[in-house]
Amino acid sequence: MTDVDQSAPAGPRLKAVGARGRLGRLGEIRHLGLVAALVLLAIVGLVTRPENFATSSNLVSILALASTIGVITVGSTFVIIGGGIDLSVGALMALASVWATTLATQAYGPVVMIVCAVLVGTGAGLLNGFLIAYGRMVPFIATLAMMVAARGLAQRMSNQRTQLVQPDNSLIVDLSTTRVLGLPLLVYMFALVVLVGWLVLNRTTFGRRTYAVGGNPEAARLAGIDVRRHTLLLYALSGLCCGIAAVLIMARTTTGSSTHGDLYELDAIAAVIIGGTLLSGGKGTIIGSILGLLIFTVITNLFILNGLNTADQLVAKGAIIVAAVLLQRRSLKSPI
Amino acid sequence: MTDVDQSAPAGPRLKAVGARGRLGRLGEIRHLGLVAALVLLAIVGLVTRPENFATSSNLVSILALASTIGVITVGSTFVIIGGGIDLSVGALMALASVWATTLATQAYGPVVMIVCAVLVGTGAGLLNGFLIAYGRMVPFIATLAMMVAARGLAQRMSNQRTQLVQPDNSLIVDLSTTRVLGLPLLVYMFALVVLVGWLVLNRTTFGRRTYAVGGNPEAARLAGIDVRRHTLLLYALSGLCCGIAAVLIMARTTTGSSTHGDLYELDAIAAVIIGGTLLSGGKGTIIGSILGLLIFTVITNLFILNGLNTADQLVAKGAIIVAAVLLQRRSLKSPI
Amino acid sequence: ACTSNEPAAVSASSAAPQAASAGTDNDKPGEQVVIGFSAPAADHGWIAAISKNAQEAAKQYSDVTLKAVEPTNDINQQISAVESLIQAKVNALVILPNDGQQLNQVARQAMDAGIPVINVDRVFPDKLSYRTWIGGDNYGMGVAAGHFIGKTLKDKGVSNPVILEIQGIATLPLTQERSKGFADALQMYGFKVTAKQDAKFTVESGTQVAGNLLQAHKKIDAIWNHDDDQGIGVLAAIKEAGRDEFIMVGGAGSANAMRDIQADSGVLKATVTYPATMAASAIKLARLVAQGKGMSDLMENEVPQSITLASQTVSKDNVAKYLPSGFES
Amino acid sequence: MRGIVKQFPGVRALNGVDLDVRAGEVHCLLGQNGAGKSTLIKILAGAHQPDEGTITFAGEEARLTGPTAAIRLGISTMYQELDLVDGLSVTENVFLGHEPATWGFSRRSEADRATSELLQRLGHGEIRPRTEVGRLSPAHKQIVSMARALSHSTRLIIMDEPSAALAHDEVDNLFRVIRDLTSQGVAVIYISHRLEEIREIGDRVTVLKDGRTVAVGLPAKETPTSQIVSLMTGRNVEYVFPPRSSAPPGEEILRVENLTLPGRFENVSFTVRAGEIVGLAGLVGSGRSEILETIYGARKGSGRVVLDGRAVRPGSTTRAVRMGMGLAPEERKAQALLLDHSVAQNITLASMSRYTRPRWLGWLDRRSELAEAERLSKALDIRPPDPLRAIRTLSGGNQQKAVLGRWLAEDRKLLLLDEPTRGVDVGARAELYALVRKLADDGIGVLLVSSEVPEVLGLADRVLVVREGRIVHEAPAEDLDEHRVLDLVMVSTGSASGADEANPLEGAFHD
Ligand SMILES: Nc1ncnc2c1ncn2[C@@H]1O[C@H](COP(=O)(O)OP(=O)(O)OP(=O)(O)O)[C@@H](O)[C@H]1O
Ligand SMILES: Nc1ncnc2c1ncn2[C@@H]1O[C@H](COP(=O)(O)OP(=O)(O)OP(=O)(O)O)[C@@H](O)[C@H]1O
Ligand SMILES: [Mg+2]
Ligand SMILES: [Mg+2]
Repeated sequence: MTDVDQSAPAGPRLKAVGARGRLGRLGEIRHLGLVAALVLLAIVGLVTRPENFATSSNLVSILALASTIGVITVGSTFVIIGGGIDLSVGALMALASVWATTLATQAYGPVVMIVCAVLVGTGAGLLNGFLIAYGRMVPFIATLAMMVAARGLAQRMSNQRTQLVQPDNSLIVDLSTTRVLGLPLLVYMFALVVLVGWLVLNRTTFGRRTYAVGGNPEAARLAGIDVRRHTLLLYALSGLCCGIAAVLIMARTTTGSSTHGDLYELDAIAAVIIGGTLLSGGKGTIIGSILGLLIFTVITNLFILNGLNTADQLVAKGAIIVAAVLLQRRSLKSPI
Repeated sequence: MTDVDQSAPAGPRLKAVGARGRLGRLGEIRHLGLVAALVLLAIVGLVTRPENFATSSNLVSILALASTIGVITVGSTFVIIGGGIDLSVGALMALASVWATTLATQAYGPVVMIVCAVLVGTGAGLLNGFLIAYGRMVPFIATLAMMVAARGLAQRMSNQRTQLVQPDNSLIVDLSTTRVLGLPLLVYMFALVVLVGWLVLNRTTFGRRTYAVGGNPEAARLAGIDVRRHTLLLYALSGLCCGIAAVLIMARTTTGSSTHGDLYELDAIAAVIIGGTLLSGGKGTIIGSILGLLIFTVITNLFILNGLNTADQLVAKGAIIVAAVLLQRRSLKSPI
Repeated sequence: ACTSNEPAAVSASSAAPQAASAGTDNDKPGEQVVIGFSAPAADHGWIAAISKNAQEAAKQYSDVTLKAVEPTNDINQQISAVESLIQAKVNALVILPNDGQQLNQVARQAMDAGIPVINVDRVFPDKLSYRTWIGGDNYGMGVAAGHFIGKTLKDKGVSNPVILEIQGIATLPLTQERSKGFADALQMYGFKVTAKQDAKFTVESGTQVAGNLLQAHKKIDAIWNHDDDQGIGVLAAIKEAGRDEFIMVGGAGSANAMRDIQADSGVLKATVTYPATMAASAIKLARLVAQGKGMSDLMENEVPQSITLASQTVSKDNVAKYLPSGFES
Repeated sequence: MRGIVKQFPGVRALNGVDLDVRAGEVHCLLGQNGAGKSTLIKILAGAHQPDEGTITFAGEEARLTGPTAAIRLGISTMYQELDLVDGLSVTENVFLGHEPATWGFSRRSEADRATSELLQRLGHGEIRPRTEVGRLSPAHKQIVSMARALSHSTRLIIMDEPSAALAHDEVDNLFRVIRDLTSQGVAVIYISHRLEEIREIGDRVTVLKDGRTVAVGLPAKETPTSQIVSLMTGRNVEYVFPPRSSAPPGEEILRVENLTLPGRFENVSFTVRAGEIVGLAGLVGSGRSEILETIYGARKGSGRVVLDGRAVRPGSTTRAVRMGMGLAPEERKAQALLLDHSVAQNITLASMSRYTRPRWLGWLDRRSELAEAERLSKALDIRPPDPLRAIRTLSGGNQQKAVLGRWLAEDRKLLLLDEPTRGVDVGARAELYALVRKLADDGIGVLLVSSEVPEVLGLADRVLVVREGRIVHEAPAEDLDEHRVLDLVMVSTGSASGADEANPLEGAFHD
């Protein structure tokens, strides 16, 4: 990426860190712009649809919509910080959902279905990682190939049909319909994945190494980090997230289908990047990615509430993205 | 990108280069793998469909298929070598095709239509470049926003309809139906764009500076290159290519439509990357991109000739991409 | 655009709601109703016509407020969209789902919440999920195309014909039904489909797929293309290749295709309809259901549970009659 | 330049600096690491904008709004951090930004010819103009960088530590070129931490300390070293090597047998004992760095490496680190640093699993990690003393200290140091020497590569001379002097090389 923009803002942020003496702060300050953008969108929501936007059911609806892709975004954040990219996420989710909803799998009950989805995702992720780390393929191409192949496989397995979750296995559907304290279970699952992802990235050696591997792979290698194994694990982790996302989408749609997760890869990457992670790796945060995702989700929600037609929506969406990013830039430049 | 693969093989290759003392060779050697992959695909074609594959009409058909996206690929190669990425290419092509086929534009005749398409593409590209170079937006996000907005605008302009090229302006359609020496005119246009692109990239200061801007923007700045202006121009160039591609797609489909060029961005980027250009910029060739694109086109052609169904096509495509890349790797590692 | 007028021109396919506009009591303003509407993204002529027809139908009635939500091709988003309509407590819902199975649950939620759902085209598997279904006859469409091609080729005395099929989106159940109907009808003439490919409903991929298919088959007898929108691209590829030894049948019934058929200048000899007017009918049905009215042409007190529109074969002979109801692609 | 002030967030890098340079002189800029030398010359090169102060060039006030403005005035610069584009050829790098061109088309053969001439003038005709720069060694890159500075028609050339990557003979070449330039009236600003170079080439000296000028225009030849050093550091530093330990070296800690990396080096065999510092002397490109990297597992060669009695698996740095090795690589920016990360994280990069509890979970105890990093950065006197600062903002020498610190965080058996004092100032250097010696005395084996012969001779116990990938001589450091080493190192680069090359496997180990 053209780095025109990267070096300049490093200064102000650093100062704040030095002054406060906490490295952790770095992240929060960077997110000010994103939070501001979200707040602005919320204001738009409140003004245009006062009676709908701030209702609890609408907020639940936003969170539920965000949860599937949110789980995937957590995995993508790891991969991108680690200097890679994963285009296969949507397709892996589709494949996992189809595999878990074949009649053969469904015969074993909901727990096996969940295990199956997670295993399929992780396995495919491992294959991605293997091709990239040991087969030395460029991540873009390896995961593109996986994306194509996984969709094909999902179509074959499902015979191009949508597979319903059988009534016996409605436990899975309950994830989306059962509510605890007003929130569907799947929102809790999403929150759990975010929390675990944050802890791993910020509090463990694995997370620390992820930054090193993405920031300067040669330095990481010379510091004794097994860069290949780490890369392998990153893609496996992303695959794992796709497996979990497959469970959520099965819960939400009551189906497994080869069409699930279409273009999720773009959405996930966009959320990660708008959240401040560098496409070239070595920098980024989970919180940023989730905020980025929420911005996209709230935009969609606003459109739904306001009933814009598609064409206008798209134009508006483009403009809002630009505005949000410029807003974020601004907040970065200001000395805080 | 994880650079696991970049540094290690440098050693042995160096010697070979040193021995021959020609940098130019390097490029050719790098493409051996791609050419081998193409040859292999051709052999598969000859074996499975001896009566169809090697016919001149099939070759023409492959070239015609490749030409639209090929023109875009040339632009994308510049952008990616320059350290950026352009996700808006497909949408810009759609927008240009729609703008050029509105009844208002069509009233002025085919030449104005062509000029219009080219101007719309270049203008939108300039806007991309402006947001990235001067608004300091990350290219991924800026062009994503443009992609969304341009599609929306195209839908508005066309009122979500497919716009036919009027009979008066059939000159445009002639580009696809008129043949010179057995090849449709649009194939010549494609070849011309590739040739000009190659010359600019390899023989002009603009082209060589593109490598500097992508490879080490700070060094480029210190050498007195106006990195921002250069970045701006790169996206304008990509937009220009989209405008030309719009003319070709109007010729081929006799229509302008907001659905044209769906997912072209992925195809173009994939072709560029498989052709050996680094996603992180600073390295790459036009020839590689075109070879990469031809591989994709021939794969599709083979599938349809052999009547594979979609699901199998996808699985096979994934496998072939992996095989092609591993083959290319192999040829890189061999000392030659 | 040309769909909501001239009821007389339209045959049985949309007779029921059209008849209503002939001046029965049903058109008189009743209680105010809010109708929610959700459909896939309008990136394609037929779907675009669906949205537009729905809007225009709603505009005819002073007692109807149409609340259309963001059309999307992502199932997850469509679920959210419908959820938001349920929250908004609309009086009736008109849903054309991206996939009936995947949207079933949320439609069921609506019904459970007391909101009648009018299911358009792609059917929900669970009958408790909708009050009334109205849609085209995909199988019948395939059958119609199969009969036209089978009969024409039989008349010509062709044996072992090369028959190609260009589908829309392969993963949609409606595509699979169309193909089945087509194959079953050809069977009656002892023919079968030589090769089929899918073209995603877009002009451009129509060109790509047709371009390659024409290379794969040096002599073709007939092509059935499922969708007239992508058909523009298919025809362009045929023209580019300079081929004309075969006949082609379209699908869905765009005005453009019908004009071609009328002119009889190319390979396109017929198209089998799949009326986009169904959306307008669905809005009318939703209004009736919400207001508790029946369909005055029928003896029943209520709107029927399911309405299947017939697919007609439009050829040179009858094209004049259908042209006004064709949608502009 | 008068009263230059430059404020970076958090630091005032320059706080009223004066500098005046006359035509035809070599003006040396001295100062400790982080004194602000690079910042000052970047302002002069137009790469940074000063916050205050004026610049007068050739009698007129100059406004250097960007690099282009400076270049146009006739100021060309060799930056401290290599500023080349790896993907472009040597020629393209040399003429980047001012390519000879007609209608936008580069005149490539003309540029190649000019580049060849420049390289020849720098004594490196063997670098081919069309080679990709990414494939050159650091030393060669430095030469290309120099050729680029010379490619402009200039009145002032700024060289920021040009000799850091160069060995002795290259430095001589460099000086020849500098004299050549000054005789034509070109002024040169020369930055180096090697005081003996200043003496040899410099005319006048300006000393910076903590962003202020503390001495202007001292005569380079006459001012006593001790005065310069105390100006720079504010105290008196003994520029001496620590005494060698009197105790006999301990057990053998490293044994290398017939190590070979085809095309790079062949049949390298030697041993290192605990408590011993072994130096590798040789010319640039003789393969010293690669020997180190191969021992460390960063490159995969053939032959045997035994560490403390256990064979080392080739090609795995992870194993090497786990077995107790540590490597401070040659190119700190490319090979060692995570530029955007804090000093602390850079220091603990290789040892972070020490601060985990429980270990299998990899849960970091950040408090103890930070405490350790603080301790080390204090011990190494890394400035500014803030372990949470991004390492990108530290001066080159301080970055180098952090790289060494990485291997001090954990007990090592063997340290491989590749040019450990590159870019480190005099004061810090003495401290580093003492540190390395102390580590050895504590029983660590040290393998040292340095292009500064006095450093190898002064610090090492035993010296191995490497020439064209083979060890040609081995002796205790006391038995060698600088001339002897230079002779050994250079024999083959002269006319004698033909014989050597014809029989590559002959001639190791005798003299
Ligand atoms: N971009 C930057 N942001 C913040 N601080 C900086 C930046 N660049 C340099 N500094 C600080 O400015 C001071 C002067 O640095 P400079 O690189 O000029 O030192 P130097 O004299 O060249 O040292 P060395 O001999 O180690 O190269 C240092 O404290 C450094 O940390
Ligand atoms: N990554 C690389 N790719 C290609 N050639 C290399 C690479 N690294 C080193 N070389 C070449 O290998 C030879 C040995 O280099 P090496 O760096 O080991 O020598 P050295 O004695 O350590 O010299 P220096 O003082 O430059 O570090 C040189 O000719 C150099 O150009
Ligand atoms: Mg410096
Ligand atoms: Mg070295």
